[in-house]
Amino acid sequence: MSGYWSDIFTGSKSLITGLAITAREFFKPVVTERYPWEVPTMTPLFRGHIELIGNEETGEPNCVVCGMCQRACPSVCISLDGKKNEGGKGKVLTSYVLDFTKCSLCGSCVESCNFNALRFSREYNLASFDKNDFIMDLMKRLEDQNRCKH
Amino acid sequence: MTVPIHLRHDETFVLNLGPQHPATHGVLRVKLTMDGEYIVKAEPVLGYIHRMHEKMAECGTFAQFMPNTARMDYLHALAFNHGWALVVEKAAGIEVPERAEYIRVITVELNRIASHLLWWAAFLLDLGGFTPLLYAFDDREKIIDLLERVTGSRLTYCYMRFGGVYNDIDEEFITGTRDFIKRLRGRMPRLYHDLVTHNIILIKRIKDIGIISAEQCRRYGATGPVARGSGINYDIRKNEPYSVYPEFDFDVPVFDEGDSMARYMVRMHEMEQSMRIIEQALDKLPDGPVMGKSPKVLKPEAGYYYSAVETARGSLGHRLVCDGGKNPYKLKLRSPTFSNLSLYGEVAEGMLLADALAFMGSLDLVIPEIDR
Amino acid sequence: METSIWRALFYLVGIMAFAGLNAAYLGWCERKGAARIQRRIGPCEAGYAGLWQPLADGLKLLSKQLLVPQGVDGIIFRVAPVLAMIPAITSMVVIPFSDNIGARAMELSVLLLFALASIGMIAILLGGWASGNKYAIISAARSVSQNLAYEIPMLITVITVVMISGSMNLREIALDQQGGFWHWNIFRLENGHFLTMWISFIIFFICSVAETNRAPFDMAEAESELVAGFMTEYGSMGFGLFMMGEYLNIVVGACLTATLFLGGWDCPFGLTPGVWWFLIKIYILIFTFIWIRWTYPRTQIYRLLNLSWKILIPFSLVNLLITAALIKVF
Amino acid sequence: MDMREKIRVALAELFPESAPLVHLEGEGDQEVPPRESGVLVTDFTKHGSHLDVLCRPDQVVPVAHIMDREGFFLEAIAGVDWLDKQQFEVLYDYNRLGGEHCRVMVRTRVPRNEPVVPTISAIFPAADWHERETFDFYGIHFQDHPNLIRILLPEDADFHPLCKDYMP
Repeated sequence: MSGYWSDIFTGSKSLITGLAITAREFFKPVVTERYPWEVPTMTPLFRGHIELIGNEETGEPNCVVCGMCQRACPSVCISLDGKKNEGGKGKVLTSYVLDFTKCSLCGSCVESCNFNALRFSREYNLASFDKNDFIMDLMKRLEDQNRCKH
Repeated sequence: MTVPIHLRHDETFVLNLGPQHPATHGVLRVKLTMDGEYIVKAEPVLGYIHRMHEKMAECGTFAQFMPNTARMDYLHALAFNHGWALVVEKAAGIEVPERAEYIRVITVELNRIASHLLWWAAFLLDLGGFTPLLYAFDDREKIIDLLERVTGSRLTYCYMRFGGVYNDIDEEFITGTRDFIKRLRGRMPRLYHDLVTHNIILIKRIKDIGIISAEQCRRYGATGPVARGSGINYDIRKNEPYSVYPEFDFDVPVFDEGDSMARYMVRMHEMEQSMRIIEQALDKLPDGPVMGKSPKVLKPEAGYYYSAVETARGSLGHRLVCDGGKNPYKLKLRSPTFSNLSLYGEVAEGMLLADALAFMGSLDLVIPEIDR
Repeated sequence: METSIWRALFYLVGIMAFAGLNAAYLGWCERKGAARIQRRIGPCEAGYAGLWQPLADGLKLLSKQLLVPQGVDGIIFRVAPVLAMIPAITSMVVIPFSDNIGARAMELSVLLLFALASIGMIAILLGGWASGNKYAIISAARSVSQNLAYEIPMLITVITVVMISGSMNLREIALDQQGGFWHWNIFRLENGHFLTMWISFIIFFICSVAETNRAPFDMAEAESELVAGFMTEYGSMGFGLFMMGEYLNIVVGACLTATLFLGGWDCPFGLTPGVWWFLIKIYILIFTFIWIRWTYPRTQIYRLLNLSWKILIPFSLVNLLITAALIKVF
Repeated sequence: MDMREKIRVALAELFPESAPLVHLEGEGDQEVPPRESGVLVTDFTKHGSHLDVLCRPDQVVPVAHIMDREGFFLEAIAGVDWLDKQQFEVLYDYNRLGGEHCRVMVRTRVPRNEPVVPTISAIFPAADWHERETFDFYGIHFQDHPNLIRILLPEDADFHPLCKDYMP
């Protein structure tokens, strides 16, 4: 019987405490960020899809077609191709296609690159009705970026 | 509440709880044979989000499996990262710099708090309380922001590397973490305990519900908060110390009741212990590199390797079999909730549907980790 | 009493408008209130502060197909949502909003209200049963045992009020409490009724939360256990009617509480009484409903029955005896 | 000592015919000669288990009984497909919940064309699901298992994906 009364008293007390807490929260300011209107700052390490880094002066990709990124990728989403560099030594990149539909943004490719040729982009507004939009030609992207720069 | 009720096995119906059901946190399906609202037999049916991670591990190199680890237990992804890094480091004999070990511990413990916060939120949602969910998410958001700062991702981290971590932490992370701990400690007593833990409705709802005995834990291999809520003082961080855990002073909360309330209390106390670990780690954080020497191509010698870490849900074991090649020959993931869930059928028998769901919530299930 | 057709029309339109507005905008209030408690914003895109949101939701529900799944009991399945809505609106006929606003003042209006409330429960039972869904049937069974358990203490507390006021007419009961808060049944000074009536009020309030199937007693809906309970198979306006019925039940419950215990349209400190006082009281009560819902977790069906049979019913019976004694002594 | 020694002795009794114990330490502690059965003490820091027990399939149940008696719990059951030896291997990981720390790995090998291992689910209910999983992935048949059906793969699957010769 003592449990009966103590249940009623401690129970009512806990219920009233609960109401007091929610009442206090009611009058506090909201914490929601209204996303499309308020954009939070992006961390420096943000991982968008990868993109090629161009040479500071020429704008040509830094890539030497060593294929390390392709081998490091766990999901086989990078396919690249190069041809022999006429005149110079090594190879030049002719195509670099990223299948973003398979990418898990693990960053293995960026880490494996020894020639400062890859980085994460800062794209986050990626939405499309067409799956093919996510098979990205990164060479074209680099050219567009170069054009914007000039 | 244990109601001495005579279950009628002849007049039953089958209730399919899931794979789409609000309380199963994903795609768990439980085939319930019911007599009215009483459960005669409960039989979890798994595999709705099975992705065969073990085959993926065999098909790629050791490093290529790292992103997969985060996709099993998406709530405590860093512990899965850590477990995989540990077993490969063990097999390949890779040394980890001390600073990297400390950073690992800090991030894993932060992630553990985030996982427990989400469990708390989801558990309250199972019990029909929606407001606590938002309070917990408010706090969890702060952790996710902090972790995003160092790891670059918000949920499925790929942060650990064999021989260290991917990125060093900065001053802003350290002050942010200290602020967060202060904030959570300030909010804990009111928004968590006064509002929920001491609430008579919650106490009546989960006390004496789903009692698991210590012997049942042993027979079913239950670990983590489930075992600790049944009076078993077993925490891999203490019993089988790995990384730099022996250097920290923390307690393992153990409750003897074995009911849902005990498991609830274990997790609530664990958050405090994790905060203690983080504080000590931040105080002692040594300088140095965060990445040790690690061969480009890993070829551990042939043999059998096992390593366990304590995730938010229990003991995660990686059983690795190597044949000397650059791919794992065999990887078996001993996921904690797989074993924890296997005792569900035995314990849920004779329970009311609503109690069985409260009990299920208290087990803290993460389905992708069960199904792998 | 005047019985011209204009009066009937006026009240018909008035009650329908009051009911419709409440059904639509209580949903908005609930969402906004919940959002503020959880430190969110709530609806904010549709119009100023999301004020068009209920209309948008209503239009969406209206434009959806009325789906009658295979294997359900067609007629009952269609009738149940309507049955949930009608008694709630009908109840408003006997509610005295103020001294001179009130469609009908019947002698047994308290009894009528309870009779209508039971029909609402039958609607849930029928809806759950006709759905042929196991979750819905469990929910229907729960809701019946819950309503049975809570009507008893509720009626007993109402008897105390009826004994004090000496009438079962809501208007008479309200008139009996005019002249400041010390005349209200809950704080009634004369005969020392304030000693017990506040307990009656609390019991009545808990029971009305349970009667309207609101959290923490939303056993019938219990979205994390029974998906959506009796509403699982309902879509479009069938679901909409159930929701509106639920909100109207809350309004009726608040009106009844205000009339029985809080002096109806009386001003607490002797100013001019009027309909606004009544509205203020019922909206405060409704806000308390919302506040409670977003504070507590759901209870469990046997806890709920325990609460009723072990705590509320004994307390209300003792209260009844004391009240009777007080009336007899003084 | 202790638990490890006690378990080692208890388990060694099951293998009277096996060669005397080879106590290997440090590096290169691979099974040097191909063993038929026996108990091996392994380096915990390197391999993560204290004892490595290789037994015949019919000894799995007695081993499990010893483990149960000594208060161990079953962590996991794993299968390994040794395609070149035409063998399946079943690995049982035992561990203790608290107390003195002792991890035991029990292995048994069965021919690939007739993979039958007795079940230990009657001793450790935890084995129930793990055995079902191993059956699911490798097609290893656990004799007398009460409910040996697929657990993670769909019930109508007709393949065992972790076999080394399976490629989707």
